[in-house]
Amino acid sequence: MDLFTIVSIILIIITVITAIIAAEMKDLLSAAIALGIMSLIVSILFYMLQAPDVAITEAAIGAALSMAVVIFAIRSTERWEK
Amino acid sequence: MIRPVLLIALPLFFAFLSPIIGIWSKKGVRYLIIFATALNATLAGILLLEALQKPVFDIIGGFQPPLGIVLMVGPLGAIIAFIINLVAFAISIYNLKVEKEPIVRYSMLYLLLVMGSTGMVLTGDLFNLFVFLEVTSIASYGLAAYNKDKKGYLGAMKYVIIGSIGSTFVLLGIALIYSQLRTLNMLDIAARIGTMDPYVKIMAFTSLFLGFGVEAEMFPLNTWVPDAYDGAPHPISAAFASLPAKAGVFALARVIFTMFSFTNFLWFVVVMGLLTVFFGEIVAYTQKDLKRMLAYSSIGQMGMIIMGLGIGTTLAVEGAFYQMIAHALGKALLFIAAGFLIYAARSGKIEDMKGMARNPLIGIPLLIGALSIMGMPPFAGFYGKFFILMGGFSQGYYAIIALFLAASIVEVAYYARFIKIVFERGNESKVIRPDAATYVPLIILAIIIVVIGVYPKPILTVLQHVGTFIAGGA
Amino acid sequence: MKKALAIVLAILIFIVFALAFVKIPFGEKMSTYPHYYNPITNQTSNMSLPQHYLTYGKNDTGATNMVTAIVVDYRGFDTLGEVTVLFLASTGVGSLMYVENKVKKKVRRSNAVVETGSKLLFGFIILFGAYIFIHGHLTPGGGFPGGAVIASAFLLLYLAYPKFHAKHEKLSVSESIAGLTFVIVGLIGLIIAGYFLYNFLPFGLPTYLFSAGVIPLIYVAIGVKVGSELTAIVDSMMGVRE
Amino acid sequence: MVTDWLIHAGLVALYLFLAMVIGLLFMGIARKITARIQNRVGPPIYQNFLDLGKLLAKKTNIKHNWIFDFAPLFGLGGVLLILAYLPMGGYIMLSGQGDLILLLYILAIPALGFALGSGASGNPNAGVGVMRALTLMLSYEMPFLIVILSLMIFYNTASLSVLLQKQMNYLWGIAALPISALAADIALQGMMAEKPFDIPIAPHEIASGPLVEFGGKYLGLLMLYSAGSIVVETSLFVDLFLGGGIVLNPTVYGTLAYFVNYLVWLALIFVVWMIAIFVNAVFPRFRIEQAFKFYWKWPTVIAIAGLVQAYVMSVFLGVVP
Repeated sequence: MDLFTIVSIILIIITVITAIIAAEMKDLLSAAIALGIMSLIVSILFYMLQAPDVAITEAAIGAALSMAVVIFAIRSTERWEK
Repeated sequence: MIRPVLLIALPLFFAFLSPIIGIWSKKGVRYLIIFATALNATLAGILLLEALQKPVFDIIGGFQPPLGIVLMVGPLGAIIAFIINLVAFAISIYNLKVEKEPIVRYSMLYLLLVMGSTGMVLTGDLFNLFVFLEVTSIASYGLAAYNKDKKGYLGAMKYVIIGSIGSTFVLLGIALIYSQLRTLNMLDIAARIGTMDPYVKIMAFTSLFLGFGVEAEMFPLNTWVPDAYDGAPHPISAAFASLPAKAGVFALARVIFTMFSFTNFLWFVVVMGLLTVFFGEIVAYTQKDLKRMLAYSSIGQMGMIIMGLGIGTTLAVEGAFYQMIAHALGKALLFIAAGFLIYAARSGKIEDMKGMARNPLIGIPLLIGALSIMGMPPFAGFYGKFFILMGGFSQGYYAIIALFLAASIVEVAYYARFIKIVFERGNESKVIRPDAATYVPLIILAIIIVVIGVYPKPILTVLQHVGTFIAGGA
Repeated sequence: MKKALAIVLAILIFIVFALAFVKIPFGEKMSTYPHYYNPITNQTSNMSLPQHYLTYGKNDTGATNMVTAIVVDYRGFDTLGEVTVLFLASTGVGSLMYVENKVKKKVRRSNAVVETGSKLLFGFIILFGAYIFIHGHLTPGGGFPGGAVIASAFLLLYLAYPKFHAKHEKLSVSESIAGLTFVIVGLIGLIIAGYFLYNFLPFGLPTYLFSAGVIPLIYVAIGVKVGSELTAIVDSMMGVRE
Repeated sequence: MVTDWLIHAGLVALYLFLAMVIGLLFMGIARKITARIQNRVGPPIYQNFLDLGKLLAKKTNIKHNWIFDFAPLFGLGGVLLILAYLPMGGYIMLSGQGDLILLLYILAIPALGFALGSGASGNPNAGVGVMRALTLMLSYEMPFLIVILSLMIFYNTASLSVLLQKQMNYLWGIAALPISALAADIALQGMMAEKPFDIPIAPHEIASGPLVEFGGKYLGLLMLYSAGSIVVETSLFVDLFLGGGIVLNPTVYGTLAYFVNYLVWLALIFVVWMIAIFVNAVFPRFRIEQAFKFYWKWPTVIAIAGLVQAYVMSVFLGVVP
């Protein structure tokens, strides 16, 4: 098993864990941040799979912009899920 | 010589232009939209005449088909595009009644809804179809919530959730097909569909079928329909029934006939259609709210179209297409009339609308539209149902025909009840005269319904090409 | 009960699709892909579609970045559609978040480090975004990521200055002009060569900035458009708070 | 060419006129018979013609609005359209593929016209009557539809003229599918709105219901309408189950066959009408919910039994007429 495979398996596991955190967290702000981390790691995965175009887009939109929009939305309602 | 791409490029041009014009004149944008849809309808009419000679292929970007994108317009696609644009023109006149701000954005969303639906019908590329599906559905989400009240948000939210699931399914289907065939052109796919792995083929078909079923209001995926129609502004309810729904069901037809020439899988389509008919008609019978009743009736009618496609004989598919045309015209008319009735009665309940349609300007078109939707002979709606039934009979689907007829009877019953109430004598003082923005589109649609009902020959001439369509042609 | 049912259903759907997706030839040699067929001339080619893109892509489009060649030139019409989708999203958000008279609420100033930092970074981020979309035909990236980067520069301003507001009219004018550019480039192609979105400018030398015909032009338009649309979305979302 | 058209048009006019006359005569006979059963003398048979003449000559002062004016014409037009599609003694004016299904559709038109007009008058009795009529329609259509379907399956056609042809050559529907014929006759009673299903009209409760506001010329038109309906409904049964009264093959015997067939058809519809009238004279009236429940229970079950019979005969036993 080479380094590439090990790193990608670790990244995939982190992706799954952050996704579960994002879904299960009662604190919406933390959930949004978990979502952002997930996007970031997915963009690294894209880069490793030789898709730099997609990686740049995913990083800019997934990790930065959509997280910001979600956080703005949370700010205008309530932080805790009921 | 009209290039089909103009039907997509010109609305886009006007849509991008409208924010700039909107800075000076908000009224100007509304008239611009009317002009754009009228221009589109004219172009679509000319395109129809061209497509009748031979199918029109419009290569985009100068790359031969499987490399680039190609628009593929046969006679059937052309007539559906024509009807979509014609109805869109009529509805754009009624749009003048919408007063709520931001009106410029509303107009843009509406124009792009028209553009997306037209594109779904014209395109000959599977991924391009998905792009136009996205354009159509995202425009619909924005318009469904445009009233910004509780009902609107609820409907739009349901639509967003179910619509996204549908889009995901379509994308999955496309991915499966591309993974096996390495192509996205529909005719290329059709030529090599036999080399696909059978399991992947069925999965791809099911995904695409379910995905487009959302727009086509097919049974398990249509829970958004009543809420979205109910919450949307009145012109948009009319547009929903006529534009995205028809485009979605045409995409279904493309999936079934052009790409997968399945013959042994069609019973599935028939059963789904029948379930849709039953669900729609029976629930519609119990509705007390006018727009919800029309929405459920729309589900029923879409089910009939899907059934016609599923029966799969020339006659039945001809009926399905006739029904698409008649339903687009009739339901748009009824929703516009419903908008007026709700405005006049200040209530959405049918029982509050006693005698509201007693003005002939509203009453006569309303009557024509309702009779056409019920499938009464001298009007357009009759031929569709009749051909579907005859097609089913010739295929030996007896039980299905019986259920279909029973559903039609239920339909006649609740429309008759509605007609009786709106023409009933009572609260004379509240009856008001519609203004031009309401009755002009009503009269346009009513005249078309009567003309193609009394003289169906032109439509039937176009529908002769159903044979080649079923065989996998354009 | 309901949750268990949902999980079972999700697993079922996952299995059904996974069974189909394992049949994707992942990582196989490209030469084993099926050959494409041209339905108009009725000919089967001697190579597969991805192979054609990689072999002839540079000659066909003049772009060195293959992804850009496919996105903007081979399937430019899809991109026009995707740009419209984004336009719709921003218009839809704008119409839903529209409020007649915005009430100004008192907001706390953010701290000095954020303010100075964002002032400093703003220009560089804009520059970087512009770089990404101008070089779209040469290096990875292009209009969409470039536009997103530009929007994130504005996002920084929103974070640093709670009172900051981009003018909606200006945003919509810039996105309109960018969109119109895209459509007009397409229509010019239709007039000159008879194909919508035809690459009518000379290709020039590969790897040079001014090459690949209309691709840089379109990508600049897309970049401006995406940047202003995403900024408009962020701005609309901020508007709710006040 | 032109003369052909003229002859055709003349024949159409003649048949429609005869149908109206027959309908009015039947109504007169029904009045007489009911009176006899109830031990009265009753009006003369030609009384209805006098009534009609009087009504049509009358001036009308009741003005409602355009819907009210339009509705009787709508109803009458619907009846004439159906008559044009129904073979009367083997002569069909209009015909085409699948007119059995077409008939199912256009049978609803007259009822709709009725609903429109009486709703427009604003009389509460009329409103009640119309709602009852629509509910009744919904109830009797169910068994009737299944009956038509059994016929279509058994004779393997959706065309009335082919159905008549096959009945003449093979066996009358009533002999081949007696169960379906029974269901059809029960449905027919509702379709004609005779007792026990005269709920929409119900003279004693709601003052003739939908008719209450009509007078003068309108009532005259409606009288013609009901005369036409009687011929439509009886003739429907005769065409579906009694071979349309065709005893002589027109291709062999020519004009004589048409004449004889017409007379036989007349006799048959008279018989069907008489059955309906006797049932009418004997039974009391149902309430609307009772009628609805009744129709969706008994005739539907009978009709489904007929459907099974037709299906078994044609598919499993291979009986092909």
